[in-house]
Amino acid sequence: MSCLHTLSRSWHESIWLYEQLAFASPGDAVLLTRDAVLATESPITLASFLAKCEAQGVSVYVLAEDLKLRGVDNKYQNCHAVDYGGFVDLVIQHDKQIAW
Amino acid sequence: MSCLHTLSRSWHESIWLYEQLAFASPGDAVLLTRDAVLATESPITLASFLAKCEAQGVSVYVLAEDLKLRGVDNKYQNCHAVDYGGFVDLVIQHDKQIAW
Amino acid sequence: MKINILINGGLYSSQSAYSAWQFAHAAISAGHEITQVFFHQDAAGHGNRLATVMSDEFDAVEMWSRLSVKHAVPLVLCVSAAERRGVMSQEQAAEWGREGDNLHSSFAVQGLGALLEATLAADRMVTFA
Amino acid sequence: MKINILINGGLYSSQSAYSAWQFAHAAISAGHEITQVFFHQDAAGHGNRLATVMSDEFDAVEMWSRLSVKHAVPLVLCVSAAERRGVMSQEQAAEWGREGDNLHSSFAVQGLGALLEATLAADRMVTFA
Amino acid sequence: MSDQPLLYVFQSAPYSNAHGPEGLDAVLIGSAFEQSMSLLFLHDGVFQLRAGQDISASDLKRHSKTFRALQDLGVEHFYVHDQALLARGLTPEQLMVDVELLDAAAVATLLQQQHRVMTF
Amino acid sequence: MSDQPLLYVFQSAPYSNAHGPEGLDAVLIGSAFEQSMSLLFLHDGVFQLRAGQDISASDLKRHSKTFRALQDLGVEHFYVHDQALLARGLTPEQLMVDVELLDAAAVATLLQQQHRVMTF
Repeated sequence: MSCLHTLSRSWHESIWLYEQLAFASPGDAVLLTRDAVLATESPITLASFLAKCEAQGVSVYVLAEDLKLRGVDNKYQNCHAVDYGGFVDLVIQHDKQIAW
Repeated sequence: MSCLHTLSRSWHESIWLYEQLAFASPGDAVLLTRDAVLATESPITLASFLAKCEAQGVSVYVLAEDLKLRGVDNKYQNCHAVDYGGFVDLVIQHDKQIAW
Repeated sequence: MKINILINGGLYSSQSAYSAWQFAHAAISAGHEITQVFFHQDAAGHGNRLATVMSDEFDAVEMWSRLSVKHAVPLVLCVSAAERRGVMSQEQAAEWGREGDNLHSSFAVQGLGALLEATLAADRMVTFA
Repeated sequence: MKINILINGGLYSSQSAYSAWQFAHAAISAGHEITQVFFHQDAAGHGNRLATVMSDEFDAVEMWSRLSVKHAVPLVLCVSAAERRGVMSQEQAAEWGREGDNLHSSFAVQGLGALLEATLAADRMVTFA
Repeated sequence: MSDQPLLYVFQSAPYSNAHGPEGLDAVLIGSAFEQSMSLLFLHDGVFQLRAGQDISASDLKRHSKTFRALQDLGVEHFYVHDQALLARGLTPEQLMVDVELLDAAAVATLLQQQHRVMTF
Repeated sequence: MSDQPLLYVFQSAPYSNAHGPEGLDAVLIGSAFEQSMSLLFLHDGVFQLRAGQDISASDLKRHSKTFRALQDLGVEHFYVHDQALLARGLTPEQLMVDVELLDAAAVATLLQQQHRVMTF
């Protein structure tokens, strides 16, 4: 029963995004959308989160349209940009989605 | 030109409330309202913030009605509870208010 | 003192207007004058006379209206914020070719200039974000 | 696959419904079926036919309506969320004794049970909070 | 219909917004369907269950007390993230219902077991 | 009328909410009054000024580009909190207007000098 976790809050403002990973299981995926994409501009903010995700077997994606809209450069190779078609695929590939 | 800073976000969720004190000047006041009052239940969360406020000459208040509504006990003696009449007085006593 | 109030939080989904309403009562009790309450952003929804809550819930639209009538407090919706969110007088609806209208009679619709005028004329401004 | 969508974010003030709208188009393009779009909480404002934006802005109400008509996607407002925020059909307004109505004809008004039924019947549910 | 367990997650505090009462609306409707339903409280959502909420002096009617009635309506579990409670200086005795404390790993397992998860 | 300086503070990022465009509405109206006006960008508000925002592929029209026009409309200063920029991995060169960087103490002083401060 794998799960797609969509995050939409800003990592720069919300303390609890970092806690959220503890609620994910191996095989789950995380998709960054809206303000959650802003953090990919900083080479530091997401580094430890992404390393932990990799160690836990959780893949991380970022919505390309939301990056483009905000003019943000994604500096992380292990945070894969997907378009809305990719978002749809992620929804299909996992049994359920949770919008945090 | 003293200033009343009203805070309404939760200290448990918003990283930047702690930064906000750096924008206050001696003689300013801080009023905790809405979700910002929740932190007064924890004897730890606000301790260093309140100590720094005292050192900087910034007084801190909490809106009693918002405590009561949420069933929250204010555990800090140096965080003074005021009712809406006290809120009005704080607005009058300072040249301007900023709603963060 | 003369105080003007700015509210940004939405109808039903935010506590901000409820806090503002309590603040306004306390200020009036203390002998101050509320020269204007301006509803910007999501708060513009407060001028919608169709808004209907259960009888034991806080009826924000009605309670603001009573405060306004009793204490002669002008209630002003930001015109663009209101139109974007579908709160319109008969005149506005006619102008935009929309069918129907829903503006509560206790509320006026004005531009943001009205907020700035009130702000510059008052002794204090209080924002409920 | 059959997908139902839940939206919570408000008209104009949140990106959530815009994201949902883009998602719905992408899902339909990929051959999936959107069995229902449910507008809960502040999202209920999307059924307000009086909402009016500048001609170069995204007209959310109109764009949802077009999606619904073109692809036979049912758009459902939560009845309590809509009434609290002043979005009402003629029948609802009459029932509550309110003057006027503003429900867009592309939207239906139903209880939260309709959301649950759609959720249990679909293969996937996607929430835009 | 096979059992499709539903989980309702409350993650924000009461009063400042309407996630609490409108989430409760959804839970109440859920009780009419024959699915197993559980509630999970994370982050500031634990304050939804804080005992002693006093609306008597206010003009608000909010639904927090409804939580106590939910056990009769088929809600099987009230789960609370233990760290969320601890970080906020709260103990289970200060909550208005009996809850089951879960650590983060148990929350992760719980999420895996659900058919659908609705967040408020 | 004596000069009553006004400060408009942008503290949240663009697109997710309407604080940006509706704050800009307020700034534009302010230019009709003869007060000195300045803008201050704190926290995620610095992203309002990020160059390269590309709405071409979207159906959105948002007002970020309006910031560039404001200097002609009597907005005297674009202040940016230096730490906010740094913490987000941004440099002043990545912003669409020339800005004045302020440290926290300078922000505190700036706030003191204002007649009114509007936050968005």
